Amino acid sequence: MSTPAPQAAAGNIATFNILHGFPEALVRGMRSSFLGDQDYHHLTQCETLDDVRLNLTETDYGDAIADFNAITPAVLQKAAIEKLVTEFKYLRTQSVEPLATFLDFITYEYMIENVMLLLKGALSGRDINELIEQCHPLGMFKESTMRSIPTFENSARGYADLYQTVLVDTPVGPYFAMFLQESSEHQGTDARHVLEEVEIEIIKSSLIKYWIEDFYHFVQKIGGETADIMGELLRVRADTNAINITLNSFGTPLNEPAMRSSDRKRLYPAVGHLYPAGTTELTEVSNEEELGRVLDLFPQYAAIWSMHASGGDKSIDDVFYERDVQSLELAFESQFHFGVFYAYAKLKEQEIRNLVWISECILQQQKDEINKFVPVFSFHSPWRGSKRR
Amino acid sequence: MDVGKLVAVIGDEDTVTGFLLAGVGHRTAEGSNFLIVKQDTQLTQVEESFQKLSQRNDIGIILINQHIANDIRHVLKDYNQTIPTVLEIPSKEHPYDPEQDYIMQRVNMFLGGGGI
Amino acid sequence: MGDNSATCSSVYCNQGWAEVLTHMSPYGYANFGVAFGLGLSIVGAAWGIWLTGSSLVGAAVKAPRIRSKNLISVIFCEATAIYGVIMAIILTNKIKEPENPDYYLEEGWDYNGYYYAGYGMFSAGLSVGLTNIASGVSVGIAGSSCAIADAQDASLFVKILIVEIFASALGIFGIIVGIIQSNACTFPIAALG
Amino acid sequence: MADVPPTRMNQQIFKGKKKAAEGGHKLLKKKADALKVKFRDYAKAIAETKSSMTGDSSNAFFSMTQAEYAAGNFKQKVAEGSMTARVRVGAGVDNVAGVKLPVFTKYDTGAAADNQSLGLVGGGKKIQNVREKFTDLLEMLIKLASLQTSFQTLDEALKVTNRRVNALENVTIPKIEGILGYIARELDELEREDFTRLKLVQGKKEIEIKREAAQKAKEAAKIMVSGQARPKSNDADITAAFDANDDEDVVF
Repeated sequence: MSTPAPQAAAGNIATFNILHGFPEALVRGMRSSFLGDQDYHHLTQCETLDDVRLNLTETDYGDAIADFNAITPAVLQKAAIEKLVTEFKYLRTQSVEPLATFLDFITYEYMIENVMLLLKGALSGRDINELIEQCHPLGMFKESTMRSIPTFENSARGYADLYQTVLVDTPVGPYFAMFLQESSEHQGTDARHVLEEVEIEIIKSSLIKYWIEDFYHFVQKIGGETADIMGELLRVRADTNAINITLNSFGTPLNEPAMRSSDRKRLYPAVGHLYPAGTTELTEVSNEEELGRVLDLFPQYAAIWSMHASGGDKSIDDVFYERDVQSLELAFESQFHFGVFYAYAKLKEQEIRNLVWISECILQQQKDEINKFVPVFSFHSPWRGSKRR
Repeated sequence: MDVGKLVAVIGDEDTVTGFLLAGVGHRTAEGSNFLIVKQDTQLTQVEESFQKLSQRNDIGIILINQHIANDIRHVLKDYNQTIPTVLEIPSKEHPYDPEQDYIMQRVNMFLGGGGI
Repeated sequence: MGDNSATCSSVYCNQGWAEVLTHMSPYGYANFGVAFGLGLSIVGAAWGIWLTGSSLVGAAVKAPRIRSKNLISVIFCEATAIYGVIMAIILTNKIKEPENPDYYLEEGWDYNGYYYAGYGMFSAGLSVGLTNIASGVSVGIAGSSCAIADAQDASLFVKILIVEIFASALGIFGIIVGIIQSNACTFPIAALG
Repeated sequence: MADVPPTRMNQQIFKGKKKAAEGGHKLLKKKADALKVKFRDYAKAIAETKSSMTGDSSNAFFSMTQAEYAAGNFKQKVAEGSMTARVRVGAGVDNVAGVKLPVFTKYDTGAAADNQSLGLVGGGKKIQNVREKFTDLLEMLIKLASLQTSFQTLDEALKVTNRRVNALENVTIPKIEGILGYIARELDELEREDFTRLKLVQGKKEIEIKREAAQKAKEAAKIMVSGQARPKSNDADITAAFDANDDEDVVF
């Protein structure tokens, strides 16, 4: 699949604002809605969820949770996501090409997730309304298409129909096509068998890989500042995926020698700092020690790996989150590019994770753990040192 | 009896997910051995599910969240079979309260009354 | 150019752009100077306002408090246009008709002063126009950043405003040089005595 | 009580019954004590396990929170698709003082885990941690389930045994004792009755004998005086003689 070129130029420093000044300023205005150090401090001091709610009413989340008398972490998460989606949709409606496509690209990630959820739910005969309710609201696509996914028959013909609907009607269709084509070339089986035999999580990882590659090529075609900043974000994302996939495959069938060079290798994105030399090395890795040796060759990941290998307080996921927040915050340091939109969505996601974490800790009385989150735009972040403005 | 009996779970999403990850889940064409009780799940649905699970003879233990057990206490009171055993467990949002557990009431009565 | 010469055989025909430019009247040059000076300044100002304005309204959605304060960025851009207008007025005032307008210029006409005034005013106009375009765009970019920064942190406003003032000063350089340039330009109104 | 004929035979039977009841009572009492000890053990174990369950389960739930933080929302994926139980419980039987107690034991079917590649692009380790924590919790719960079932069964058995002990102690044995007392009393009564009757008969007989002797002497004197009164005396003589003979026959 070739990534289509953007339909218009994003513009440089002097012309960017002509088309995208408004949405960019919007998203930067929204940046002020992030919870600050003070808010986090107050939240972590709460004793009950009611206190949390009270504290949140004074933040940007006030309206979102105003309708709930009592909150649970799940309710809070749902409300926060709804809020993010509303904001994102607003941005989307205010944007023109090529920003519009860029924003769509951000939603594809969630769309892939939703398609997989629907497919899996369909295989186990779940109720479609229930499934749609569980979908991530950012990855919604045409409802009629969503409804038609689980209605296919469990037969060769049904699978062909499904293939048609998923392929043709959704923006993530091309990724599916690529995945199915590659799988059938590889294993010589048809679409039905692929969908039946391959674990859903692996299909998802493959689709995400195509998505990252596609997205990366798209931002490169946009060029300029966007290509630099967004390109870096996606490269890092691709590397993170590759490392995580390798690390998490240990102890699963994916780590068997035969699978390593075929199935696992196919999950590594073909972009990023690790590609191609690093990913080639990763195919051979079979345990943590070997993985550490490979990552030692890449200074930026060696540091992260050493945090994991030392078995300290932080898990590798935490370290990656920290690194992500750091690089996403950097995107806000520069103007006249699209990276901020992606960074905004991702940082908000981190914030929602933080909120859920804090409320869960309060609910479960785990006060010792409550500070183990990664605050966004915090003055206490390690990469800011103790410098204050 | 070579296959052993199943462990059934009636609980909130976290509880059920956890035990499914631990490997108790069993879903066949006839149905599954777990029920996720959400905010909008009807009480009758829980009752029905409990009745069904308690009448299946391939189930040895029914784990049920205490707050859900409280909701269907009337059904549990009438339940007097030994197997499947109904075990009340804490849930994430509702810490365990021994006062409400029938078995614990018995235990406390015995230990308290009889003296240790 | 070659094509033009082939199709036009009259003596009044211009033999390409070079001839157009050399044959153009100093009055024409002077007025073009005014046009370029004003027009380019306004383009610069408009561009700047566009850059600033879009960011300003965008950022004001979430931070309404910035909207009046940041109008100053728009005013800075507007200043660029005003420089152009001032220059245009100065230049226009310098264009004077001959005392005895006729089809031909009088004997002993001050051709040196005449051409000097024409070219000088044209250049003065261009100086002002081009510097003001640059100034306008840079004020616009700074103003756009100013609005965004202010929305985020009010204490940044003054700091970025200084940057904006410097960007605006670029236009002033242009107008100063333009005025000096046009100072010596005086259209002769009668033949030299 | 009244339907038991107070005979010596019955007395013997009930004496046997009493002995048996007392023996049974002793045995049951012993059993009840044994059950009680066991029951107390179970109660203690349950109380302990239940209180430690609170800690373990909150650990398990917290590991879930950690995993969700790291891997995003994976919960809904777990409950999808068909699955086969990897963990089942085998039901064994334990025997305490003749009471059969069901015992559950965790039993791995060895089937491959579902959703193994969950959290592949992040958080896989944390999800692994959830698996372990919940497996531990499950093991404990299965133990607890055994305890609880045993507890209930024992409770039931103890109730039955206690009821029996009490029944023997408070109903059966007193009843037998009552019957025995009644029989003894009745027998004594009979004896005393016979004795009095004997005495009475003896006294009457003596009076009769005396009277007869007087009569005979009178008749002999009459016969000697005149022979006319002979038939009359003959009649009286017959009945008197009958009466005496009759009495004698029955009693002696």
